[in-house]
Amino acid sequence: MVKVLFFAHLKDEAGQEEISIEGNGFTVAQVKDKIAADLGIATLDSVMTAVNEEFANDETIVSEGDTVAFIPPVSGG
Amino acid sequence: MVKVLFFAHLKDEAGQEEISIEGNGFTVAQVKDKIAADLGIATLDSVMTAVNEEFANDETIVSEGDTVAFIPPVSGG
Amino acid sequence: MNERYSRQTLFHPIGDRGQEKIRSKHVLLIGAGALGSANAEFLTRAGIGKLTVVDRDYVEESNLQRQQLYTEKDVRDKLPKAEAAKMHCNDINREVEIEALIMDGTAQSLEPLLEGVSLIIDATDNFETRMVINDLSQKHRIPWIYGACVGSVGMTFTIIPGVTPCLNCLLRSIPIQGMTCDTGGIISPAVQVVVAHQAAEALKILVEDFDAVRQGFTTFDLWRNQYQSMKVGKAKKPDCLSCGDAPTYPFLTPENATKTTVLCGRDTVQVRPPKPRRLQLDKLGNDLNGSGYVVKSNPFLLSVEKEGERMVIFQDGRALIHGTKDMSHAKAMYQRILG
Amino acid sequence: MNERYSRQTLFHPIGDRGQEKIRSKHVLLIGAGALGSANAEFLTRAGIGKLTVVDRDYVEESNLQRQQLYTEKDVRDKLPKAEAAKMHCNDINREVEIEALIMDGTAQSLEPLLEGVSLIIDATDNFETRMVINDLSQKHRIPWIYGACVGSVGMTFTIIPGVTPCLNCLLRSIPIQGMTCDTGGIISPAVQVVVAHQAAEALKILVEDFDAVRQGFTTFDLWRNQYQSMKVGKAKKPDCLSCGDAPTYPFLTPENATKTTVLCGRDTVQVRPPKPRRLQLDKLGNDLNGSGYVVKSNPFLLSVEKEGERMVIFQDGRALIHGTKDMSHAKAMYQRILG
Repeated sequence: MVKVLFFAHLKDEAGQEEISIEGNGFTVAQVKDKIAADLGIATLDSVMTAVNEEFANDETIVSEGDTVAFIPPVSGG
Repeated sequence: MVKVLFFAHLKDEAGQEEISIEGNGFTVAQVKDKIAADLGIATLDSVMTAVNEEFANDETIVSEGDTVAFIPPVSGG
Repeated sequence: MNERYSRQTLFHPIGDRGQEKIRSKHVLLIGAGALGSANAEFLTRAGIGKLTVVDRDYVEESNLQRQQLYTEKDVRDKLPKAEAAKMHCNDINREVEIEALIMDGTAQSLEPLLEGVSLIIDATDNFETRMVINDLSQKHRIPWIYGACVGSVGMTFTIIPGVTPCLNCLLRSIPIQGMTCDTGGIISPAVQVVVAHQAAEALKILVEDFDAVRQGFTTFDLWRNQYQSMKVGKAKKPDCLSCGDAPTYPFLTPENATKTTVLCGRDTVQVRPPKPRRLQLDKLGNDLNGSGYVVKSNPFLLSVEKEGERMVIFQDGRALIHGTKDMSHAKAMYQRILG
Repeated sequence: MNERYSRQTLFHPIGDRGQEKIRSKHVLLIGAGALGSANAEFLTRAGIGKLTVVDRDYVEESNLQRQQLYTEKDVRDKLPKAEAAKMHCNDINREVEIEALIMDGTAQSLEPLLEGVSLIIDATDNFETRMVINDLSQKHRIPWIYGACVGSVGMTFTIIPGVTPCLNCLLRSIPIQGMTCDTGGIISPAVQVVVAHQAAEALKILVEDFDAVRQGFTTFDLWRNQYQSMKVGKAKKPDCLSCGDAPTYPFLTPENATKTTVLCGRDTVQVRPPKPRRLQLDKLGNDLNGSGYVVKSNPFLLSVEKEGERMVIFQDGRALIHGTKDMSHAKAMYQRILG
């Protein structure tokens, strides 16, 4: 089981703050594709990803027990 | 093992942000006494305590694997 | 809705309906120091209908480092903070009705102000007044938002009567001898984080989005880079005298208030806590010494002096403030040092 | 040290020595909008030696809801934000030297300002300028503090050249089509939390307490009650073109900047991004429609209109701003909508 957390407006798009997905040994890119398909979220392309509260990129491998957080960057000021 | 976190000026008094203590089945009051004695911290009397990020009081039982945080309340404004 | 609030109504949880609600509400803000001035500015900019600001103090030079709104001119004019806040807020938003009350906030002085108030925001500097606010909140079923800061540390908690635990459930007794801004100092960013949390909670309550209200008790330390949001769901006590099954609102009774008396012919005010305290005079003396006070002590009392003001503090918490007959000023000095 | 800073020097990590350091430093603040005005007020109150504020915009009514310092009078006077900020900061602290520069912050306009600057604070509203700041920071070895907010969301990160990863390591490309304050709205508490984090980091850097500098990339959402501090220790890329082993500072070259051209005789400015984008016009149209714009579209372009200003946006990111010849105003409008 991998825990996935949705930050900011992604929480609304996902309809929930966190979900669990089965499996192990995915890349972050694969997790993004799976979630975009399952939950109908349009854009996880330019979203930042943390795995276990550490900055990750699309090639980072996600293992059993990890927590993946998706954080959309903002530009206002 | 119980993890103990020190917030704010308690971190300086303890000389570190977190320590581990051995044991199981303590009350929070006993943890406070042990730490005050071991680290020479004067006042844990009026400090707030969280066990696993949930508000606790002196009678709360602390078990193996728990995280205890001591948070000194402040009054300024 | 006008252009002024366009970026706030664009935020979906507020929208035009939320903005109308904000416009129709009355907030009571207790304190116009660091937390108070920033909360007043926020509420004014956000378009609150009416804001009542209560403060007993006037603007001093040492306030300018962290207290928004105030200027060097306010210091020169020795303006009362509540009035100075009102004046500056008027320049920012004429649509907001601001009532400035220059007085000490006690159970007796605050209770008559609650008619029509939707929310109380805590911007005080001591736990005694907070416990009064807590009891008034429960008695009159008005939400309040606790906020406090010292050094680089701050904390905040939103109390909704009938839903969340109250401050008396969490603290049970007024903590003895915490750090205050006069002993530990304060940096402005710590103020701002507390205010921001209070402001966000205020918006949620004003637009009646109660599901969004923060459940936890939030604490942070900006210098030590710490943050925790502590769940409090199980902390509500059925036997709590403030919010439990048989409330007595103990902090509304005069016996539980700090007393001040002018000592005849001596230009001195005596300040007496409701119950005898057991101060650690040596620790307090050290703290105050490090804070620029001239400290003299013997085993029974501390004599501390700074900028021409002298206070003698006894171990049981009683104090004599020399060189003044102003009870409210004396109490402010006392609570600034002893929390 | 004078009484003004007494509560700040009482805070031990600052003290009198830290206050002297703050007094001797020069900060460059890029932007005087929501993040900028609050940062300017903070630095002025804290007693910075010199503050340079760069902004291309003037004060409008819709700013008052969240932009500190500014008043209704500034809106009536249509004051440039940098000047208005300077004027109000002067009333707060005459000891601080404030330089107001009314101009568009680009690689070419900002680089000459860096002499003697200890710290750059980001208060811009778009990633293009942030990437310019990021390259300037690396080239001239000056720390900078990223901050951004939209809706109830904010984020901040402190970049120390030679120590932390840079923004280019973390984002690699400028994110396409994020939410902006003009499409998602903004509440003032989100601004305040970002500013407070920037302010605390600024104090650490100014007093040279580098051990205390926050290591993580901090994100929060005040309405959804979320908070995360993400570690970035392993994110530094040796081949990063901004901070790696062979830096080229790509965002300092004119080819990587957004271009503006006045179209002769048409009272129109063309804005062109450095590289063609692939905008999702339908999504953008929906966002802008929800934000009070009148939107017309066909598969190739969007035409959006609000308050007498009309912009035509093509799918490759090119836009025509009608009714103006002011290139800096046109670019500001473009970046406010497209981030």
